[in-house]
This record gives sequence, structure tokens and C-alpha cells, in this order.
Amino acid sequence: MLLRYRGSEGMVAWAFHRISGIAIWLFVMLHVLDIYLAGGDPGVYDDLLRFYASPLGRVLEVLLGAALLYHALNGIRILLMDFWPRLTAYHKHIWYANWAIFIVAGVPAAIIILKPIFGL
Amino acid sequence: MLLYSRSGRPRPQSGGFELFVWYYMRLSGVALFVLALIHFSVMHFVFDPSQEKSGWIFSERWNNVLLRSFDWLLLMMVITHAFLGIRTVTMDYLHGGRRTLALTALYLVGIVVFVMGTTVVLTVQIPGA
Amino acid sequence: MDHPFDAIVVGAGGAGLWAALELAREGVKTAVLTKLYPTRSHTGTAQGGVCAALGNLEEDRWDWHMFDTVKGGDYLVDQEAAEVLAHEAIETVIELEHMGLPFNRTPDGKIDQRRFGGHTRNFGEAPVRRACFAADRTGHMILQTLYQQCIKHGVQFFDEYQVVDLLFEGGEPEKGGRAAGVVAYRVADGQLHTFRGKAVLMATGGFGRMFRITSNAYSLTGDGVALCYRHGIPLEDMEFFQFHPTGIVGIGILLSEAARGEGGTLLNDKGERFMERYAPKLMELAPRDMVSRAMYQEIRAGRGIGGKDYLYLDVRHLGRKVIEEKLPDITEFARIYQGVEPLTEPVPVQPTAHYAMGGIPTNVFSEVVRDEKNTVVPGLFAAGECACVSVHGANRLGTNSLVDLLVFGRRAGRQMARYAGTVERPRPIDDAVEPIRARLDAIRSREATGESVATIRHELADVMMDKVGVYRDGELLTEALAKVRELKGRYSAVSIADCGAVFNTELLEANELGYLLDLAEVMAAGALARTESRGAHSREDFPERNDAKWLKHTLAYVSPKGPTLKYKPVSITRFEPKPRTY
Amino acid sequence: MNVDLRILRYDPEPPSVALAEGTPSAGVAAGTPSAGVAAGTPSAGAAELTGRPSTPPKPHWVTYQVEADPMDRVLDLLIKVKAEQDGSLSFRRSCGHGICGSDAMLINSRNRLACRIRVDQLGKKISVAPLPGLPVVKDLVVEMSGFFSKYRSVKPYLINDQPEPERERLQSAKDRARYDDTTKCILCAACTSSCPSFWARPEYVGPAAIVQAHRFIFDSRDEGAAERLEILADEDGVWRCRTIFNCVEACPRGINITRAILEVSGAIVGRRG
Ligand SMILES: Cc1cc2nc3c(=O)[nH]c(=O)nc-3n(C[C@H](O)[C@H](O)[C@H](O)COP(=O)(O)OP(=O)(O)OC[C@H]3O[C@@H](n4cnc5c(N)ncnc54)[C@H](O)[C@@H]3O)c2cc1C
Ligand code: HEM
Ligand code: SF4
Ligand code: F3S
Ligand code: FES
Repeated sequence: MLLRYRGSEGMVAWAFHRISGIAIWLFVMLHVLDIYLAGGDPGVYDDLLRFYASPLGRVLEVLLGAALLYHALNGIRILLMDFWPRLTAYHKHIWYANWAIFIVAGVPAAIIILKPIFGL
Repeated sequence: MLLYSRSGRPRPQSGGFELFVWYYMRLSGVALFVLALIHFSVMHFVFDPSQEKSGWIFSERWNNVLLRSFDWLLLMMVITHAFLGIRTVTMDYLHGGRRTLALTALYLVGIVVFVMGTTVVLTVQIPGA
Repeated sequence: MDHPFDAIVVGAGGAGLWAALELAREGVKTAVLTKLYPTRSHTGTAQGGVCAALGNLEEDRWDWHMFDTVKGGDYLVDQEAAEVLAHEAIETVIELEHMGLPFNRTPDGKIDQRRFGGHTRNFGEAPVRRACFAADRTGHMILQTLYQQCIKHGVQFFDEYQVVDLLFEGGEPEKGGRAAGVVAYRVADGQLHTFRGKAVLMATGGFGRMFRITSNAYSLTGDGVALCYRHGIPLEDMEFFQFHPTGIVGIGILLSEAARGEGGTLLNDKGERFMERYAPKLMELAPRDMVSRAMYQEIRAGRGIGGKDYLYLDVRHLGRKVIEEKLPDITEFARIYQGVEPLTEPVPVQPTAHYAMGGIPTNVFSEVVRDEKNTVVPGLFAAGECACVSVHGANRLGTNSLVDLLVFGRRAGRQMARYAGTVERPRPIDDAVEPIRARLDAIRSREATGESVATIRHELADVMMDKVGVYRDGELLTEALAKVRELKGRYSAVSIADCGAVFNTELLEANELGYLLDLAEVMAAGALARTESRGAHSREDFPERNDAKWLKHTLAYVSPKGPTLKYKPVSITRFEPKPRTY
Repeated sequence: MNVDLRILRYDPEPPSVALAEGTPSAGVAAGTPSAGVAAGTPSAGAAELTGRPSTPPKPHWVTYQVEADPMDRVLDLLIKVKAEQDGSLSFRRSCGHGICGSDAMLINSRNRLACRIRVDQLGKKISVAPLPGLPVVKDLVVEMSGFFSKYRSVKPYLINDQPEPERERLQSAKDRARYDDTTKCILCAACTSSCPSFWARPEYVGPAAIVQAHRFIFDSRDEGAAERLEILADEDGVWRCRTIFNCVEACPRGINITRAILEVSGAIVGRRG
């Protein structure tokens, strides 16, 4: 159904919000687990940190950051409309504004995180 | 002249759990907006955790009660917000017995994660301190 | 399957719903049958407003309203009915407000009112604000509000049950039989059900679908009217059919009179405001029959736009604010259905078949009467557009139809409740469904070599539009009558592709076409006989109104050879016929 | 211009079924080829009509070539197909101009009224399917009773037990404007059946019912707001809305449905407004 129906910005916004929410959730569970293990065995933690430092780890981190940033911004978009329903008339505007912020804040951040991969 | 007009609207007696969830998702969302983004920034731009060794987290970050409370609060918010969120998703897509099963599993996992997280943040002793 | 009830309401437009509501309030066990979901009824399309002499903005009196109704109907109106209409309009509108209808409001919080064609102060002096309205969706709000109240009062609805026959006990009505119920076809699965009841109301709406260009819904096929006719009840004044001046070219969707009320003008190919020549005083706001005739004359004289069969409705000079705030509907329709931008372009319009003044004859209690002496058919009622209490006479005024629904729908409900308390429920009738089953099965099972429903329907629509339209004459009407009879002959061999039982709309359309053919024949025959011009019935060979000979209602009875015409007098209580000038 | 009209057809029954139980319909031989099977009719129709299928029929796409004017509406095309190519095509329609709410359907992957969307707005390839998320009865006809029972569940009528005044109740133009938008609803179901939350969870009361509730909750003459809010605060009430806005895009009446929903949830939360 979802794939058959041509929704607009609102539907895409929701789909991304849901997907990013689930993705972050999965990460958080792993994250709690790894820290827990680190508490018992510092060796495990070192392995983990090495993974984070690896190129793959960094790319995944960027994805996580993107998901978090998107989810946070869209969360705020939803909140704004929840508390001021008349803003629903501008939901697409807010959504595009979110993407502007996403790029302005996200691209430099991604560059910082990814720099080491390229030895910078 | 009597105009039929109300200033306030009577509220329903019981909002129920769903109302609570709705509200809580929004409040925790605001909190997370601040906490999670700070956390992510701190972890990546102030320090670079991947440059540190495991000793770092204990020696620098959790040496401070304030930072410990911060992390615990963040953890609470993330876990509750995320699990309630996943609960919504589950309830959307699963029905009947499978829903009950999935939700039970979800709550159990939630409790486990909560306990694990809290254990780490509150009870881990600083090695060598 | 047999369903015992006390009252049965056929049709869930404004008239049927209000009757059902009254019955429910009285605790009468009622079934409402409708071939559409109730909220799909055509009442929902009415835009302009509903008239009542509330006098919220300026002085107004119900007897002025009565006078306007009588004069607008070219004196063919039954005046005792018009009196009831104008008088009870006020309380029904107030009651609608109490039910929650969201009327527009005046600055001091009362129901707002606007001007409408033909409604005047002090017996014709000047226009008066009498039409109560809810933005440009008054009919929609009436339909919704009544449906809501029916839900509140627990009315039992049978949605998508199409009534296909009427049942009588003690013989057909002409033999003194009484109404005993109906047979309904459940659209979802093709099953036939009988509904028994002491009182049966016909509120099935109009039949404009016999014309090519019409503002009427596809579902307006005159079911109730034709069923009564087939059971020997005469039809009254069927030759009077209103053409609304401003329909969208080719499709007939209505652009409300409000467009002209707000100051829109009509232009011909030369850019002339031609109404100057036909109604110098009221111009575009003359009654609908007059404006439609003027438009036809222009088109015939070759002054249609580009020599074609339409003219322009121009609202450009009103400015964006007026157009967008007060005429959102016409702007919207013109944009969607014509691709025309009313802010910058004139809108092509042509007259569109709109409203049936005639129908099932009733008295002021909405009881169906079956002859010139007004003998009541026990237990049978009719209200709304399908009925003819004769409050509209030869031409209906804008907004008066909604009043008709409310006043006589309500009266029907009350009278039915009273009547139902006095008689026993009819006994089940053996084989009640057999005649209709045979008819439907015949259509379904016919060899697939016959003509299609669409072919016959198109030819009918063409002949009615071209020969029984705004202008008529003896020759055209004779041809039309012959053509309709030919079509009836061909109809008896019509065949369909769908022989299923589930949602077989083709079968239903075939059945409905039969109704339209019957009614078209009655209309053409009545029009041919009436050798005068009155209201919407305009004969070029008899251009004058002839009160001496024709101040009377037509009654058309069914017979194997076609309709037999008889006449009955008009009730005149207060206003003597006068020439109708505006 | 020539249009390829793809219709998702679903014929739920074998061709010859009696009009009422227990009555064999006289003379209908199963599989009688029908008049509609003439030039231009897709072959799928013929195959469908023979015999009693052993498995329940599945929805299938059938393409019709239709000669159309760019200003024609999809409803005109459907009527044309029914008249000229296959009379057994079923769909609902009544007013023909967007006010009765009969003919909402999925047209080129969006819910709209067939009588309000023109060929030139869609192009030469048009696909039409029944409203998503509702059980199909036949072809483009869906089962609406669930939709209407949700409508009924929110008490969609004025509740005010005060004695009625002699004349109209007074209401300021401002109070009247407060709920104007939601009085426009024609109950076409385009919104509810476009909502992913509803697809996922058919128990969700849906945007249309909330719109109808809003119309009364914010009417200054009504006193039933508390009862309705109680109903809508239920698990399957307003909380299921995830501000997806498909409903708003689909609404042929241009109602800002999401705003109405959020105003209702705001009223439940206790925010004034
Ligand atoms: C475009 C337009 C605009 C109009 N504007 C105005 C206006 O501004 N003011 C005004 O006063 N009037 C106006 N009118 C006229 C007025 O709207 C109608 O005359 C009136 O609504 C008719 O109402 P009704 O209750 O008689 O029937 P309808 O509302 O037509 O309802 C008929 C009912 O009967 C049911 N039905 C029909 N056949 C069967 C059957 N066989 N079995 C079961 N059920 C059946 C249908 O399902 C439906 O529920 C307008 C008309 C049109 C076309
Ligand atoms: C950073 C700031 C965050 C904000 C502002 C925020 C806000 C929100 C809001 C308002 C909702 C409700 C959406 C709705 O009802 O439609 C929501 C849902 C959700 N959130 Fe967050 N959130 C944030 C962070 C997180 C994090 C860190 C996680 C995961 C650990 C998360 C996981 C979820 C999930 C799984 C849902 C449910 C999604 C759905 O129902 O479609 N969120 N969030
Ligand atoms: S809100 Fe709009 S889309 Fe939904 S039922 Fe009403 S009119 Fe149709
Ligand atoms: S599409 Fe559905 S989720 Fe809400 S905004 Fe509309 S009801
Ligand atoms: S037919 Fe009435 S809305 Fe399309």
C-alpha cells in the first residue's frame, strides 16, 4: 500500500521519521550493551573503539548522526504543529527548512568525522 | 444579548495511557533534542572517542557527578522514548496474539536495557581510583 | 426477506430525512430506504439558500413570501399550499438552527440572509433579504444536519436499497387499496426484500436525467414518480420543467444564481448585455424561465459565442475579493470543469435542465391524492421534488425548493405518525416480489443482441433537450412524443452485459431508464396538450398565457396507449391572477 | 486524444447468480457472452465470464483504450467505458461535480474524486483502482459500512439539552468561523483510506470521523465536547494520527484535516482553543 500510494512530503517525512527512530533505537540498544560489556572487560571496549575508528565505523557513525539529526529536526517539526495546529498550513515549508538546517549542520559534521579516513 | 459561547472547553475525565504516551513522547522529544545532540556533539567534536582508550571514559567523563547524572538522564530519556516509540510501531503493524507477544518481549528487553544501562552508569567503579 | 415496519420512507434527501426524524421522535418504527448513502442525496448540491421571512435584516412578512411564490409560479400555484409553505418556512428554519445547522450569522449573531431572484418586499416592490444560507453550501448543511439528527434519534437506515416496486393492500389505489409497503433491491448482492408498513413516503427527488444537459445527479431518474404512475396514480403538471440559465456548457453543472445576484452579467457574442432588451428592470435577475428564454433567443439569432449554442457569464468586474469570498463555488467549478479563470475570462454558460415542478399530486398534509377530486390514497405520502403539492406552479423561485422539502417533509412525517396510530400493519403479501423479479430477470437473461442502455438513454436525452426544452411548439412536441414511444418500444428489448448479482449497476440503470422513458412520455404529452405559455412551459405557437382555458393542473393517468390527460382546478385563496411582469 | 485507462477490476462472483436466494434466474445460461464483448473490449472480460471459478477471483488490471477530450473527467471516461466497451464495470457516482462524495477512488496512485480530476491533469496513461484499505465489493466499489460506523461513533450531532429558545440561538460570526472548515466534509472517505495509520490499523477511527467530531466540539452551541473527547482519547482515537498529511492532500473539499485533528488532540490535552 505504502509503495502504491503517492504521498507527498508529509508521508515521506513520516516514513523517514519512523525508519530513523527504529535505526537509532537499534543503535542505542547496542550502545548500552557495549558500554555494559566495557564496564566488565576493558579489552572488549578497546576493540569497539577500534571499530569506531575504522572507516566503516565512521561511515556508520555519520549515518547514525544523520538519522539522529533528521529525527530530531522532524520531531521538532511535529511538536511545533502539535502545539500550534495552525502551523500545519506550513508543514512543507518547515520540512524544507529542516533540510536546510540538516545540510548546514550535518555536512560540516560529517566532514569532521570522515576526515581521518582520508588521512586529514 | 446572550451569545452561546464558551470560554474553556470541558476536558474528558480520563485521558488514559495513550494520552500519557502522546505527551511523554513530546516532552522526552524536547529533552532529547537537547541531551542527545549535546551528547553526540561532545562525543565527536569535543573529544573524539575513537582516539581515546577505555580508561578515558572512566577517568575523565565519569569522574564528575554532574556528567554522570547527565548521562543517566539521557539514558532514561532515550530508553523510554525509544521503547514507547517502538511500542507504537509494533501496535501499528502487529495484531492479535502476535502483538501481545511482541509487546511483552519489547517490555522485557526494555527492562533489561534499563537495568544494564543503569548498572553501568551508577555502579561502575572508577578503576584505580 | 420480509421486514415488518410501521412507516417506510423511500429516499433520504432533505424531504425523506425530515419525515424520518419526525417519525422517530414519535416513536414510530421506521425504515428509511435509499438507493444511495443518505449523504449522497441531491439535496446536498443546493447552494444558494433557503427562504424564510425571518426579517433578520429588514422588515419581511410571510405573506409577501407567499405572494412572490404565487406570482413566480405564474399563478398555477395552489395558494393554500403556498400559504403553508411561506408560513411554516419560518419555524422550520429556526428548528434547523436548533438542530445545529451552521447558518452564516449577522453581526448581532442572528441567521444571515441574502437576496434571491423573485423574492420581494411588499408584494413586488423591491428585492428583500430572505434567503438564509450557510456559505455556498446550504443544501449540503441541511442534508448533513438532518442526517445527524436521524442518527441521534436512532433512525434505521437501509443504505443502497433501491425501491423497485410499491405494494398495496385491498387492490390498486384506484380501487381504493391502501399502501402496504415496498419491494427493494439490495444493490450489494442483488437480493429482493419486502418492507411492510402502514405508511409509505415517496421522497425520491427529481428526474432531470432525461435531458442531455442537466444540473441533476446521475441518480435522479424519477423512480418514485414513475412507480406511482405505474400503479395508477396520476402525475400532476409534468410539462413544467425548469431550465436554469447558467449551466456549464456541455455538462450542465450549475453555476448558482448567486453569481448574478452579486452583479454578474450575461453577454452575447457582440459583448452586449442582452438582458436589457428582455427584462429592462430586473435584467439578469429576472425569473429563471425568462432569462433562459432570452438566452435561447440570442443563440437562435446567431449571437451565441462564435455562433455556437452558449453565451458568457461575466463576473470579472466584481473584483477578486467578491469573487473569491462570495462566489467560491462558481470560480471553482469554472476552473475545474471548463479550464476558465473567472477572474480574467468570461465563463461560457448555457441553460441547463434543473427542476421538476410537477410530480406525484399531494394535499397539504403530503398525502398522495389520486384524482381530480383529491381523493386520498390511504397510507401513501409524497414530499420533496418528486411530489407536487403545487407550491411551485409553473415555475419555481430560487430557494423555494429547499423550503418545500422542509415544510412538507416535516408535515409528511407528522401525518404519517398520526395515520400509523390508527391502522393495523398490513399482512405479508404472497409473491410480492414476483412481478419485479420477473422484470429484472427478463432484462438480465435477454440474449445479448439487444440494444444497450446507453444508446437508448442518449437518444432520449437528445430528443428531450432539443424538442421538449426551453422552447416548445406543436410540431416539435409531436415529433418528440413519437420518438419517445419508439424508444419505449426498443427499450423492451434492451440487453445488458452484466448478469451478476453483486453491485450490478448496469441492471439498475436499465431499470431506471424505463422510469425516465415513462416520465418523458408524460411530459411530452402534457406539453403538447397545453396550448398556452405559462412559466417554464413556453409554446412558440401559443405565446400567451391563457387563464380562461388553462388555469388548471394537468393530471396524467397511465394507460396501455400512453398517458390519459385530465385536469383539476387551481386553488386560489388570496391573489387573483395578474399579468406577470418584473 | 487517446487514453490508456487501466482499471483494477474485481469480479467477486461467477457470472450467473440468481437475484434472490433459491430462485434460479430463468434462462440465464452460465457464461452467456454478453453484449459488451464487442470491438475494443479487452479479452480478459471474456475469460472471466465462463464457468464458476474454482478459486476466488483476484483483482486484475484491465486496460481500455478510450477516446477522450482533455477536459473530460475520469468519471466521464468510466461512464464511456461502461456505455461503449463493458457494461459490467461497476462504480459509484451521483452528483457528478464533487459534492456528494460517491466516487472517491485511487487515481494515478492518489485518492481523488473521479468527477473532479481531468484527463489533462493526468496525462495519457491513467490508472484507476478502488480506495485502498477498504474491502472491495466489486471493481471500484468498496464496502463503506465500517467507515460510516466510525463516523457514527463520534456522536456527530449537536448535543445541547438546554430548552430551545423561541428564535434561533445566537452565535457570533467569529464563533461560527471557528468550525467552518470542518463543516465542508462530504464523507467521501478519500482521507481515511489514504492514511497509512489507517492501513496499518483499521481500527483507527480515521481522519473523516475526527473532522466530523471537530465540527461539533468547536461549535459554541454544542455541549457534548467532553463526551466526544472521551471517545477520541481512546487508543484508536486521535493518537493514531502521525501527521502524515495524506488526508489533507486527498481531501476534495480542501479541508485542513490535520489541523482539525491536532486541535482535537489539543483539546484533549487541555489546551484552550
Ligand atoms: C445544482 C442544484 C442546485 C440547487 N440549488 C437550490 C437552492 O439553492 N435552493 C433551493 O431551494 N433548491 C435548490 N435546488 C433544488 C433542490 O436541491 C432539490 O429539489 C431538492 O434537494 C430535492 O430534494 P429531495 O429530498 O426531494 O430529493 P433528493 O435530495 O434528490 O433525494 C432523493 C433521495 O431518494 C433516494 N432514491 C431515489 N430513488 C430511489 C429508489 N428507487 N429507492 C430508494 N431510494 C431512492 C435517493 O437515494 C436520495 O436519497 C438545487 C438543485 C440542483 C440540482
Ligand atoms: C533528538 C531528539 C528527538 C526528538 C525531538 C524526538 C521526537 C519524537 C517525536 C515527537 C515522536 C513522536 C512522533 C509521532 O507521534 O508521530 C518521536 C517518535 C519516535 N522516536 Fe523520537 N525524538 C528524538 C530522539 C529519538 C531517539 C534518540 C530515538 C531512539 C533512540 C527516538 C526514537 C523514536 C521512535 C522509535 C519513535 C516512534 C516513531 C513512530 O511512531 O513512527 N527518538 N520522536
Ligand atoms: S474530510 Fe475531506 S476527504 Fe475526508 S471524508 Fe470529508 S470530504 Fe472526504
Ligand atoms: S494521513 Fe493519517 S496520520 Fe494523520 S495527518 Fe492524515 S490522519
Ligand atoms: S459524483 Fe458526486 S462527488 Fe463525484
